[in-house]
Amino acid sequence: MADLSQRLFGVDFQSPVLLASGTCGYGEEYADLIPLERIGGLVTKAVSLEPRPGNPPHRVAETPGGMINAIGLQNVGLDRFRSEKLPWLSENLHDARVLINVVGHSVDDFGAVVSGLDGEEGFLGFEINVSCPNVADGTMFGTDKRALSDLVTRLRSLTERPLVVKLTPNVPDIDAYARICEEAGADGLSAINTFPGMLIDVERRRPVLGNVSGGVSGPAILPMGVFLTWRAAAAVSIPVIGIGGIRSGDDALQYILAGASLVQIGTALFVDPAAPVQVQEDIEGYLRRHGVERLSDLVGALSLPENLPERG
Amino acid sequence: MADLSQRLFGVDFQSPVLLASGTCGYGEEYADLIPLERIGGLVTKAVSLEPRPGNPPHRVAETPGGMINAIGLQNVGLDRFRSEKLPWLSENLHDARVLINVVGHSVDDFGAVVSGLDGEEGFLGFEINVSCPNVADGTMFGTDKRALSDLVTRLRSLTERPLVVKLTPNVPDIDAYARICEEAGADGLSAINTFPGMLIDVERRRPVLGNVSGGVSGPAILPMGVFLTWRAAAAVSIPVIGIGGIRSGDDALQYILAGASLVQIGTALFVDPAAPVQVQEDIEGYLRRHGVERLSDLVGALSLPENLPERG
Amino acid sequence: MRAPARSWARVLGNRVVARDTRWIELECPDVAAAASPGQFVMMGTGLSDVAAPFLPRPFSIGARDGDGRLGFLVREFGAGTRRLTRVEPGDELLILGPLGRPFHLSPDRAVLCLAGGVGLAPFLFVSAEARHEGCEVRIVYGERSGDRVFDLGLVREIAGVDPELRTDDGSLGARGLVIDDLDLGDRPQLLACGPDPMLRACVRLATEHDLPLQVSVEEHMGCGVGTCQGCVVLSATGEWIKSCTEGPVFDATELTWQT
Amino acid sequence: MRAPARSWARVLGNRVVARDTRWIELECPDVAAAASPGQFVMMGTGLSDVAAPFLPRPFSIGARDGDGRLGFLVREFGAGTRRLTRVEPGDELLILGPLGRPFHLSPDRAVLCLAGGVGLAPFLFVSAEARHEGCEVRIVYGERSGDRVFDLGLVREIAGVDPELRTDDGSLGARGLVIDDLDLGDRPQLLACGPDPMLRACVRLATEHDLPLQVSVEEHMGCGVGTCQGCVVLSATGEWIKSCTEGPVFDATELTWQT
Ligand SMILES: Cc1cc2nc3c(=O)[nH]c(=O)nc-3n(C[C@H](O)[C@H](O)[C@H](O)COP(=O)(O)OP(=O)(O)OC[C@H]3O[C@@H](n4cnc5c(N)ncnc54)[C@H](O)[C@@H]3O)c2cc1C
Ligand SMILES: Cc1cc2nc3c(=O)[nH]c(=O)nc-3n(C[C@H](O)[C@H](O)[C@H](O)COP(=O)(O)OP(=O)(O)OC[C@H]3O[C@@H](n4cnc5c(N)ncnc54)[C@H](O)[C@@H]3O)c2cc1C
Ligand SMILES: Cc1cc2nc3c(=O)[nH]c(=O)nc-3n(C[C@H](O)[C@H](O)[C@H](O)COP(=O)(O)O)c2cc1C
Ligand SMILES: Cc1cc2nc3c(=O)[nH]c(=O)nc-3n(C[C@H](O)[C@H](O)[C@H](O)COP(=O)(O)O)c2cc1C
Ligand code: FES
Ligand code: FES
Repeated sequence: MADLSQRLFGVDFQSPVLLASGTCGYGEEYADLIPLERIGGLVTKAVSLEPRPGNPPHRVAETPGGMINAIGLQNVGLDRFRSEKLPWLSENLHDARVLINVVGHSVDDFGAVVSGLDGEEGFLGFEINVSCPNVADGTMFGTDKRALSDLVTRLRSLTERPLVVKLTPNVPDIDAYARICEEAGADGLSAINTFPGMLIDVERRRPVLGNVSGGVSGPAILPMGVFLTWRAAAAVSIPVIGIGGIRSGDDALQYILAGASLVQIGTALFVDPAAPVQVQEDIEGYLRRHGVERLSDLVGALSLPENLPERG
Repeated sequence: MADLSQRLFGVDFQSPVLLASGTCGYGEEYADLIPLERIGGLVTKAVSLEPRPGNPPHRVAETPGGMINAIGLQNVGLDRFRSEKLPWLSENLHDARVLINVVGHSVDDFGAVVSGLDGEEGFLGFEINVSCPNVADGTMFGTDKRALSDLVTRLRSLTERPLVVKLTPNVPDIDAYARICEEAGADGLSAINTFPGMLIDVERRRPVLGNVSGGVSGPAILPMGVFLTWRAAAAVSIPVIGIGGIRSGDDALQYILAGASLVQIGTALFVDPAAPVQVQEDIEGYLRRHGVERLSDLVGALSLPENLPERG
Repeated sequence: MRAPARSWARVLGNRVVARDTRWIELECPDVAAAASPGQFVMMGTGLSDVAAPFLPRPFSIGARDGDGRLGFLVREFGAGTRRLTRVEPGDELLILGPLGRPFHLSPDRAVLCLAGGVGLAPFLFVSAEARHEGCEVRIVYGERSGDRVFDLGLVREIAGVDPELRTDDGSLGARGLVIDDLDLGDRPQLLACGPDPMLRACVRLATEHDLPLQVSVEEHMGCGVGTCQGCVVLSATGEWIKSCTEGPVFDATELTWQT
Repeated sequence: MRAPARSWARVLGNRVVARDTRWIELECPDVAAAASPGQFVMMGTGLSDVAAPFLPRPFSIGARDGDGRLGFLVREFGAGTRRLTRVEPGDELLILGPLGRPFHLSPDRAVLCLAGGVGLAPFLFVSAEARHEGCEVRIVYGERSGDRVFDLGLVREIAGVDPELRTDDGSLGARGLVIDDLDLGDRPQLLACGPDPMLRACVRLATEHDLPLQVSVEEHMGCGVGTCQGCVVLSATGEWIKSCTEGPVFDATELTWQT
């Protein structure tokens, strides 16, 4: 059998396939449908310091080749996450790795969540979601280089656990953001989060989503995700987790060849909860067919044309 | 019959439906298949000062819900455009409006094309494509606020024809770019160009496109285009042309309700050259069904919820 | 309740039963065995292509039998249901279910089902099961116009009762709304499913007559199993709660009703 | 050449003629009337859904008759051709055509067609037309293995000749490549269509024997009509030229051949 495992952040991932934040709840909800202990792991729904009520409906809708969501980061908040959700993860997941997705409106918010969980059991590390607007100045940490650097530097000082920063796709220079995170001490990067989008109900002349705009995910964003993962991975030497539109082994392999060490599956779970296991099996079949011994040999193993022409 | 016409840039557009740059050549190629004189108009393939050879194949491929292209702005250059392509437009198009899409690697490049065509007949104005990297510093005019402002200011000094700037989608703050163009004297904006993307042939472990990466277009980007058009239109008082993934009257109406005065159809032409006329007829049907007298009454006529919750 | 299963279900039949409306039968033994009236499934076409429905769509279980068959009343609404109503016998659909909380019937009261449009679907199943257990069931069923009225022979066959029919334009059955001129003499327990304005009218009716009311609500869904938080409705205490796992059937008093 | 038309064409037939390969017949009178051998169509499913093929795909016209019927040899390759090979009689496909430059035959020389895989398609049409005009036509047809060989009875029926068969593994016909052991005694004009390495071998062969060679090339296409510049190949003078309008048939000397 081909070796799907990867050693990263000081531990082994038995498979490169993780479930993406916000699409697998806190694990428990999918426990009957997905053999969680057979996959690489999962990333929890975002956890914020205070509980968040979330946005009014509609919160999800289909878009061409994908979907749009504006959940509004509804979550139970740090305290209830720690007392009600983390114990299940701690008791039930041993072979699957858990990252906790963290959001906040300020560096202190983020810091409080990270510090508040750091001493607990049941998870490997943090995935920092920087797509949330900073209340102080309105921009997002993910699109403000200085704010991002300060945030990662601070969080680094608060935990020795793996710290993965999840990058926003709507910047022209993701490589610069990737380097900033690496320099500030991040252990890894996740690329990408959703694209801002909007759907309009033309009959009623109003936005479909209660929140007006939302984030686009699913197959529609696959080529953007592969590109941004390639750019980010080329810019840093820490591992990158590829995300966006994955629904098959080939899709996952595109990310891996582009430089991703792990991948996350989000929207595809809603369409078919069997997707993660299927993707794993497809990757294994590929390794066997191509005589590749270990998955790590494929990470970034893309051949580029010799004289790369100018872009545009 | 409902009134599809719009008065913009000092002239009448008989319909809001235009063909997008790069997807309709110089008009002539579609003359047998699309009744050009019945639609709003078209935007030519990009014209640069010198001829451009373009990228090696593959140059196009399908992506989930869309396509990716890396043509490399292959074009005949200013001189041959003026002598070989413009005359056809001038002789054959009277009711359809023509914008010339202009690219360059420097302000002088752009300026030379605009000045070189300004005195000619056969077109209404210019659409400035700022997604091309600036040779001097490598970034694109479309993602560098200072360079964009300088470019538009200079071009404004060179022509009195309508000057439309085509915005790049991969910035976090398209509203700021929109305002910069308006302040520098642009008469209108086009939103949006393609998203950077990449496809990998996993069997051969190499990029599908000869140019490695390319631009993603088609239905997959519709919700992003509607959102960015809405943001741009809200930021300025000059007209906005909505572009991205339009393949039906409802899609076009989403852009119009979001604030677009005109729309452009690109990728959908390849799937069905009957799309522009169909979209026009669908919009007309909508106006009739809803008792809307003129299309301009719908521009930006989106009702937003009263207390808009925070984003994220 | 049993855990939901994911399975490919073979289409056994698909017939037109009203304008834009089909009765679709699937072979889906796991779901059929586990389902209770009021539960739903997520129905989709899988990951192999991205045409709508890419995300699966929720549908109430309209009938099940002992042979592992399920019946659904599917009305064409947008692009997703357009494709679903075109399936043919032998095609396969990806089914996740049974999902959500079912109706809870008190054995000591008659059941009055108030159905608007395809809101009829869950009540076919409710009626079949409740009558089987000796409950008395009435269904009041409203549509905008007669051509949208679901084949009444089939309703009788599945539900075991003749619905009392209302149409907005009076083109078939009595003219009027589902809640008009209702006989509530036996103080029945009310179950309602249909468009929002109808549900609000039912809430007013139940309050006025002090009758227990359960409603089945419809909200856009992502996952159907409680992970995405996409399907929320406003609880009586002002929180957004998931209609896929805490609903789709709620006691009317559990929710906030905007008027 | 007549201007291309856009039309919805009804599927008349679809039968398996080799592993993963179908012979698909469409009713498409405009294209049938105007087509010449070597031309192609863009075949798609229209704008109503975004499943692959969303962009239309190019296919050589394999046959046409006087009743407005077209025949295509379609081999399953990726997601787009998977869907196209599944069409059923009565379905409709959106067709743009006829497109591109056809083969030009000199009346004074025999025609030798060199076909690799589905590269056979245009030669069925070439042969039918050329023989109709009294030309002598031979087809040498290669496949990787016997199970991929297209139904030879149908080839004979359409092309009017029996192809000389080669397979890489010798499982059917002679073992070897299309260009192996060719009888070039009558100094024929060569026409070639097939995978790139085969075309390059044909170019070497033609040069060696100083025979005229036309090739039909395959490149990814966007529009098929010359607007997108997606389908370029390298001309002999080092420029990227469009294979949809300047090709797909080129005189071998018009192109640069990387070796
Ligand atoms: C619990 C439940 C049970 C249902 N039972 C039935 C039934 O038995 N028979 C029946 O015909 N319909 C039923 N519906 C409604 C059905 O799910 C919608 O008609 C369908 O989702 C519309 O999909 P579409 O692609 O045709 O519409 P589109 O408008 O094209 O869909 C666009 C998006 O809106 C969502 N959407 C639109 N309308 C609804 C809606 N009413 N409910 C949920 N999501 C919606 C879709 O999921 C999709 O994301 C039920 C809905 C729910 C929530
Ligand atoms: C002029 C011409 C004539 C052709 N005639 C025939 C024929 O008669 N019979 C036949 O079976 N095939 C023919 N082909 C090839 C056929 O078009 C491809 O097999 C098909 O496009 C592959 O689509 P896919 O979605 O299955 O592949 P995928 O690999 O899934 O497609 C991905 C992308 O690659 C493109 N692509 C992949 N391979 C090719 C290719 N070889 N040519 C062009 N585009 C490609 C597709 O258009 C799409 O954009 C012809 C190609 C050309 C250019
Ligand atoms: C319903 C939904 C909720 C999400 N919530 C979060 C979240 O809480 N935190 C986060 O970092 N990303 C969130 N995401 C983004 C996903 O983790 C992922 O980055 C994105 O969906 C792209 O992957 P996909 O195309 O496989 O879905 C959410 C996505 C969806 C669809
Ligand atoms: C093949 C192709 C070539 C293009 N060339 C240009 C170009 O030369 N200049 C430009 O401004 N945009 C160009 N575009 C972008 C389109 O004009 C348009 O902005 C984009 O495709 C989104 O619209 P669509 O989804 O309707 O295709 C090109 C797009 C495609 C698909
Ligand atoms: S639909 Fe996902 S939580 Fe209810
Ligand atoms: S395919 Fe568009 S120019 Fe040839």
